[in-house]
Amino acid sequence: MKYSYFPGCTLHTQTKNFNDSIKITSSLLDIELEELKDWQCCGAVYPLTADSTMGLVSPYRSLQKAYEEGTDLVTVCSACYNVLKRTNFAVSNDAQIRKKLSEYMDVDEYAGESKVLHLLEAMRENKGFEKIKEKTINPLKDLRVAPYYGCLLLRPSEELKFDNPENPTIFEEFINSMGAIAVDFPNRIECCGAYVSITSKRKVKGATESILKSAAKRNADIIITSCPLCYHNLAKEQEQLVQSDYLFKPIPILYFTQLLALAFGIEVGSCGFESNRIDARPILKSKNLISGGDAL
Amino acid sequence: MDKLLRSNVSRLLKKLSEHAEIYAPTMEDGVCVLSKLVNNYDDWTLDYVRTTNSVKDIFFPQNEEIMRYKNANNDLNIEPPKPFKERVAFGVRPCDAAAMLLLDNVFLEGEFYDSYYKERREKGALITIACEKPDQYCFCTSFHSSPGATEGSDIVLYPADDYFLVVAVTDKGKKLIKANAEIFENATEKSGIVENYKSMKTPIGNNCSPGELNEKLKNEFDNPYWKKIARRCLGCGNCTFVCPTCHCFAVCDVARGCDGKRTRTWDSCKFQDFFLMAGDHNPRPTQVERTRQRFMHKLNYFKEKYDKYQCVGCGRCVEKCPVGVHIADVITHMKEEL
Amino acid sequence: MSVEFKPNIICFACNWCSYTGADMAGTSRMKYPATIRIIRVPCSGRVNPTFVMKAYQKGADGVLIAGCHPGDCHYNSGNYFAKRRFLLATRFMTFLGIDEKRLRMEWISAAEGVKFARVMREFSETISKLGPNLRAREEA
Amino acid sequence: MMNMTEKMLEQIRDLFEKKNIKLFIGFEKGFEKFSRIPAFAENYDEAKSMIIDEFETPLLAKYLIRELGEVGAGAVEKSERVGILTRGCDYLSIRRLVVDNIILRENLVIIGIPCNGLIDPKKANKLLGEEAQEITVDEKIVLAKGEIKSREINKEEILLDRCKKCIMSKVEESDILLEENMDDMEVSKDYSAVEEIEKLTTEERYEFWRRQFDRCIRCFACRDACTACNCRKCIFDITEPEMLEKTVATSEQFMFHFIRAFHVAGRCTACGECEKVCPVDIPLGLLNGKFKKDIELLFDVDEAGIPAEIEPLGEFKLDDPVEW
Amino acid sequence: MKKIGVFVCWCGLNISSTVDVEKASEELKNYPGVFYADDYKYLCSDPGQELIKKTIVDNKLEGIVVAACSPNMHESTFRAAAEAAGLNPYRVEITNIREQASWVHSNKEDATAKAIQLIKSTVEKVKKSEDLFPQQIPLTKKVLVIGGGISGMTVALEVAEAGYPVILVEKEPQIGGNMAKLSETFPTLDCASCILTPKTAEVGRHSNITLMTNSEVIESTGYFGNFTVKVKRKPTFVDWKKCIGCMLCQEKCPKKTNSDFEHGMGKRKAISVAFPQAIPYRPIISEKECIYFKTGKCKICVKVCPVDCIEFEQEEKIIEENIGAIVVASGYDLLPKEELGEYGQGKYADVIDGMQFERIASASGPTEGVIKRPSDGKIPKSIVFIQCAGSRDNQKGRPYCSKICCMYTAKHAMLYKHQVHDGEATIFYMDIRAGGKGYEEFVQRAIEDDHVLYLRGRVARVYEEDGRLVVLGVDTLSGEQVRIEADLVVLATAVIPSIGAKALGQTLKVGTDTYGFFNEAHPKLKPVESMTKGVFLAGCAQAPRDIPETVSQATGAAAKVITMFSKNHLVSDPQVAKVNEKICVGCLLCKPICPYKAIEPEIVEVRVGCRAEKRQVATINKGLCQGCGACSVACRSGAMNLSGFSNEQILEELKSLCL
Repeated sequence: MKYSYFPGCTLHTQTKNFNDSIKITSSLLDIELEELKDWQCCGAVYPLTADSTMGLVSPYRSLQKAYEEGTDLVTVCSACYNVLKRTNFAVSNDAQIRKKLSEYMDVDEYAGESKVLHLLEAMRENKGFEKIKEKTINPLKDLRVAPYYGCLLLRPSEELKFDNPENPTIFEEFINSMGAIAVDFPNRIECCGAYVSITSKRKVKGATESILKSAAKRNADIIITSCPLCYHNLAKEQEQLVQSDYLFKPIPILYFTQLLALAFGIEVGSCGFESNRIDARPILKSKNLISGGDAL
Repeated sequence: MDKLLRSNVSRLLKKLSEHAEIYAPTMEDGVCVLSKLVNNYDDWTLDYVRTTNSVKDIFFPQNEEIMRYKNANNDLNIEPPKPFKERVAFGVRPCDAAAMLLLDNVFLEGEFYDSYYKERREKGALITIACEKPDQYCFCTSFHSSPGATEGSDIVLYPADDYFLVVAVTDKGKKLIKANAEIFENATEKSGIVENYKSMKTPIGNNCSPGELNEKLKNEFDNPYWKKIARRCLGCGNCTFVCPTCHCFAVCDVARGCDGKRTRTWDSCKFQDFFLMAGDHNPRPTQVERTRQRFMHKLNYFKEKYDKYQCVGCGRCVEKCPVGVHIADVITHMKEEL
Repeated sequence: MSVEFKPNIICFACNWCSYTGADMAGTSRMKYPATIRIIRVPCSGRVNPTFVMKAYQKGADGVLIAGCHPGDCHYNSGNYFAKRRFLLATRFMTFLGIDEKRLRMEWISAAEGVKFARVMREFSETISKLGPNLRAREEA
Repeated sequence: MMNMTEKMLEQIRDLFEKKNIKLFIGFEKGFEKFSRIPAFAENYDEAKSMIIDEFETPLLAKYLIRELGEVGAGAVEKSERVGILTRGCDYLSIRRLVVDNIILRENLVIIGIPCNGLIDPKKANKLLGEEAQEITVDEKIVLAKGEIKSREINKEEILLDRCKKCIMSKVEESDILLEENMDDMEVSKDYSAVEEIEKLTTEERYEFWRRQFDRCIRCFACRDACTACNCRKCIFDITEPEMLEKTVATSEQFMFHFIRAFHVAGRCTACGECEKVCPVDIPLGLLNGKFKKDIELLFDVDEAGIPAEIEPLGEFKLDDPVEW
Repeated sequence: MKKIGVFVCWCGLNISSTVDVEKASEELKNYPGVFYADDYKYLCSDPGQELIKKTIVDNKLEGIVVAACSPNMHESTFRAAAEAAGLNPYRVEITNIREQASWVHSNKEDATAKAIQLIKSTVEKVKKSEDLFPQQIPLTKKVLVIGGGISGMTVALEVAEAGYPVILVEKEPQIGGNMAKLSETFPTLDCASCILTPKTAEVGRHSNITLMTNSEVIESTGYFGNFTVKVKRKPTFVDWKKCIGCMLCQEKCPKKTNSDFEHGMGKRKAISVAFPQAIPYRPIISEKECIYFKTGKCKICVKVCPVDCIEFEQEEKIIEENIGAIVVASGYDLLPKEELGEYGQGKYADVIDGMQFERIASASGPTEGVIKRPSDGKIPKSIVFIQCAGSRDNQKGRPYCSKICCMYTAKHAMLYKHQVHDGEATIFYMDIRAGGKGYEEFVQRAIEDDHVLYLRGRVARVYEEDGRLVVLGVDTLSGEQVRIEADLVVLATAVIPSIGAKALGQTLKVGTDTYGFFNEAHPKLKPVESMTKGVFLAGCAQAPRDIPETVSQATGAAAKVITMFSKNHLVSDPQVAKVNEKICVGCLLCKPICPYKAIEPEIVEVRVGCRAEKRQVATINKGLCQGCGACSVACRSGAMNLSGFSNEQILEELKSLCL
């Protein structure tokens, strides 16, 4: 199944390692990701200002491009997914916004025909989880993985329709299909602080802390996330937390495709573990999921 | 004697249309109908034996407004219908023209005349074309008429290869030719074209001519023959409405809230309720009485009143009756039997 | 249209659901154009397709039949028969050349005052765009 | 075919002798060469003039209304029986009257005869260009001789319209069957004429029908020839309420044809008599054909022409299609 | 031409604000057929009625048109007035120029023009009207009550007391409904079974009441006064006549299973009776659980039964009853907690709903009245109650307030505090709705005497941590986010119509609203009647309500039934179909259309012209016909007509509207 791939700004810079594992694992699940030609920032936040149409110009442009290529759009970051999908929803339901945008960009009217999917959804659509079960060579036996959804993936549910907003199950399926144990921790759908962590760390401190502690309390080995932004907040926060609370044992944060690459038996070098803020390899080694040699 | 080239006919019609409505035979979905030409004047056709609706439509239309009334806050005012326009019927057959004379007897003779019919008749002109090829239904010769007869028409055109030989019968016809003299040319030779039209025979020929049938019919009131043919009759108004000589009509008011109009429409003696009277009494309850009445009127009562049979042998009822109850069958049978 | 064309729309409303729905629209002061005239009938099954044809002939520009939702009919099968009759009648009228947008059938229950007003506005809007219905209409 | 007539006459004679029937309805030669008109015989010698051949005949069922329905209360009680000559299409019309409780089946003696399509002499005349004097038929080829020309025509061309889309060529159930039907008329359902009109735009369709209806002279021949139209007093004859005014204006014509078509919707046996008897040849078959096509499509009735105990508009299914 | 009187009503400002009433009555004065036209401030008032009566008598009018509000409102009033003045009531017609003209149009000129045209069309309709006389139809004086809860029982008892036979159908094996499951009831805290069991006992032994438990209504035909209802009696596999209620079978039965009555809080045997005071006190075998049905072995109950009344091969029976009136009292259920994702979606055992708490607190319940945690049976030190769980929540599709949760939650907290004095009871609420008599005082008592902590705010999430439940909420009064660790969380889930109510509505042809509650005929004026005549509503089947309201509504419904049965026969609406036998050909195309099977063929002697003829015509059973008119459309010749809405009337109305 062919999709046009919208990587989002960090995938080529800070979180480049995610990108490699995304490419490998999705091709194994015969999901063909062909990068959108000249994409640009997704708009980062779905505008809530009064005249919010101008905020939709850049996501509209990417959607319009994907539509011209005739394939649905896959993103790998919750924030991009949220903004693009809500723009698609607004354009297909509000004729005025559609007219304003198409006149401003003087392209012929795009009315939300093409679909916006997160990579996880694309997997689920192409019976990805059965394929994972088949293709898992290195099952992650008794690895306790805590799935972190965040909020932009789930809410507002009438527009995103990603999963049950209060009680999602897609990540649990993903983890079980790799043979790992899904840890059910209540804060998995709390907000990680998103951009607020950049402007005023103090406000957001409590949020990420409660998430990490909640996962730790249920002795999760690894936390996986589906969004570079959540990864950044959770990982960065752990560094401060370790200084201030010496009892706290850091939990490595991985992007879900990294874990998937490991399960598929891809050699560790190209899973990109080395550039994660907290090194996950010691724990993986202790669960002898990676062979001794290439641990360090 | 004048001549009219076939190619000039459309020109003539166009010229006449300046001050008169033109009616001509046109082919509509395979049916030849005498209909009003609105602006395209070569829409007429000549390959027909007879038009389905006769020229009666023009002088005694199926549906005619007699008057209108308005009832505004309790006082009633009545408007006469709009004055009729001049009308010219082109392509009429001699039998239809003859039928108009019969209608004249009914509507114009005697002390009381029908003013609507009278006005239309005066403002109407008939340009008849003699029949080149009568078909198996025609029997005009049985009624002292012929494919080339001139009774009833204003002008008769006798078709000859590429032109018509023009014979003006009435002074209205003469005036009409004089008014459009430039279209007509004068014909030189007077060969036997007209005569052979007049003497042309129809397949049925004369064996439908009633002769003295009306005398005999006087005492045939309860002849079983009526019951025999009436049993076949479906009771539809087909034969009466296509017949050029039938003239029964019904008058009814059509109301629109407080205003309305009085209209006159054709009615047929074959309908179930034609003779229904107040108090639910119907002197002719079954089809036997009605069928007998139809033919007795045409062959007996009309003859006594106007000394003419009320049929011109156009053959429409013979062609159109689905079950073969028509005047030709009646005459031939009655002549044999009596 | 130089003079602003005011359509003349006839609505047959079934007494138990749609007529009460119309009342509900009234009590909640919903607005719809004054081009609609409502005729109360006991059931949508009472509406004879000949009435609809008569309406067009006498000068109506649009006809709307409102009945109960299938299954809710007070006489339990009236609207099913109405549906069958008008499934055929609409197709036949369109076959004769009358614009099918001029006849509409809607299921409106007693509680749906909002829907009643919305349907009336929509229908009046469509008919004004279509203009007067001159087909099968009586000469003055 | 001749022996068929003798067989019929033989049957009629013994029916009359056994006092089984009080009347027999068949066909006899009409005024023109090949026209066959209905014939009524109250005893054997009146029936001598009856014949059976392959030429077009009107449907006889309509007369049963008058012969049985009104006079002898034949709709209600057993009365003296009436014999009738029946082909497949006649049988459908008879079944129409029986289902409509106009006549009782017991009051009928149905004499079934085989049929593989009747010839329409008017079409032969038209193809010949003049009145055919002699028409001989063998199998699929017809030889028509006029005074001047003579032509061989294959039978399909001059078949009667209704025979082209014949619903029932064999008589389903008859009291006496003169001869078994040789081969069935393989005929498929053909609504191409109706689809032709459906393809036009709405304006064109209205123009088409306005032109047809303007020719209509309101003679009611279509109603009087139709067996589905078997009311005691037709709604068009009733003045209070006046569904149809006497004036013959375009809107009234639309009303007339709309009401009549709707009254026979789902009940018409596609016998084509209405089209045949219309003096101005209005394609009435299209109107009834449209209803028949829709009924078969929407209410999945496989052959709407065969009268059912309850007519399609007399019942409903919960999963009827919803268009709105 | 009839002498018709036209009265145009001002209706105060309601009509006159957008319809020029004077202009209308002026214009109608000289409309052909109108003899008298006038307008009046309030026609429905007594002076208004007097004006109409006087005008009829003085001018001997033959028809009346009243242009005012909807016929559903005052048609009967004006027809009664005309009848009093000696004019046949069916000569009076109403033009609706309020709900369908003045209230829905703003442009005065358009509205007036439309009103005038509507009045003219009604005048045309009245011209074609005829005198109609109501029919008298026989009536079966027996009522069917569906639902054996407190509302069903109250109706049954009231009607039975009035001397009419009652059939009480209940889908559970015993009567008592939801009230039997309650512990104490607010606001008096008297124990539910103490006030209920006298009623159930009385119903059990009342001679006029036939009890049909474990049964449901599957079909209902006919019309008000003459319903024919089919009741399916599901098999109980025990012969209740022979059984003496010793309950040995229940004791000895080896198979334990979840008890529906206990809402999952307690167990019961495969053969059992729901609770000790159940009426009828007879056991029932659950086909799904009983070992015999699964494997064919066991049969211990047969061995121990002294009177040998176990019948494994018992079949379901269909019973047909002739009924005069039906009362729907199908009660309510609670929204299953599985539908609330934010409170654990039913995963956590210690998150329970209101009814489950009732069972724990009930003396006859699984814990004999001691409030314990379902998971480990310990006494909870702190309980959090969450109000409006699923109610007043548009996203969940239930914007309505369930009305009783505020009160029963306060009661729960109070019961808990009475048992565990040092326990912590916290209630998260939005607004406390305690509007009944003594309700507010009850809540104040819970706050002041029993120190129940009321926190105004919604709960965002409930999750389990280290064996305890963490409740994340907010206290909007202090603006603080709140985190409470509780041993037990009780959700006051939304009140929804009982399962099967929508299907019952379809069977009885009574409409339900979008949430499944039954539609009443008029929210304010006819709360206990449904839209279908002869079918009444009582209790939570119509909308969530507490016990006092349910009982009063049930008594109202009973009163309606008793008034209906007080007359020996019913007066039927004369607007029914009629056949013109001169025209009818007897083709009976109308017969299959009639939903009430009111059309039958008949042989008549009819005079046509000078002959008498025997013919078959269609005839109408005036009693069965309800006047829907669907048959008149099927009749081709117009012989079948509907008086009141005849072809002539509708055509005249149509023509004048199209001018």
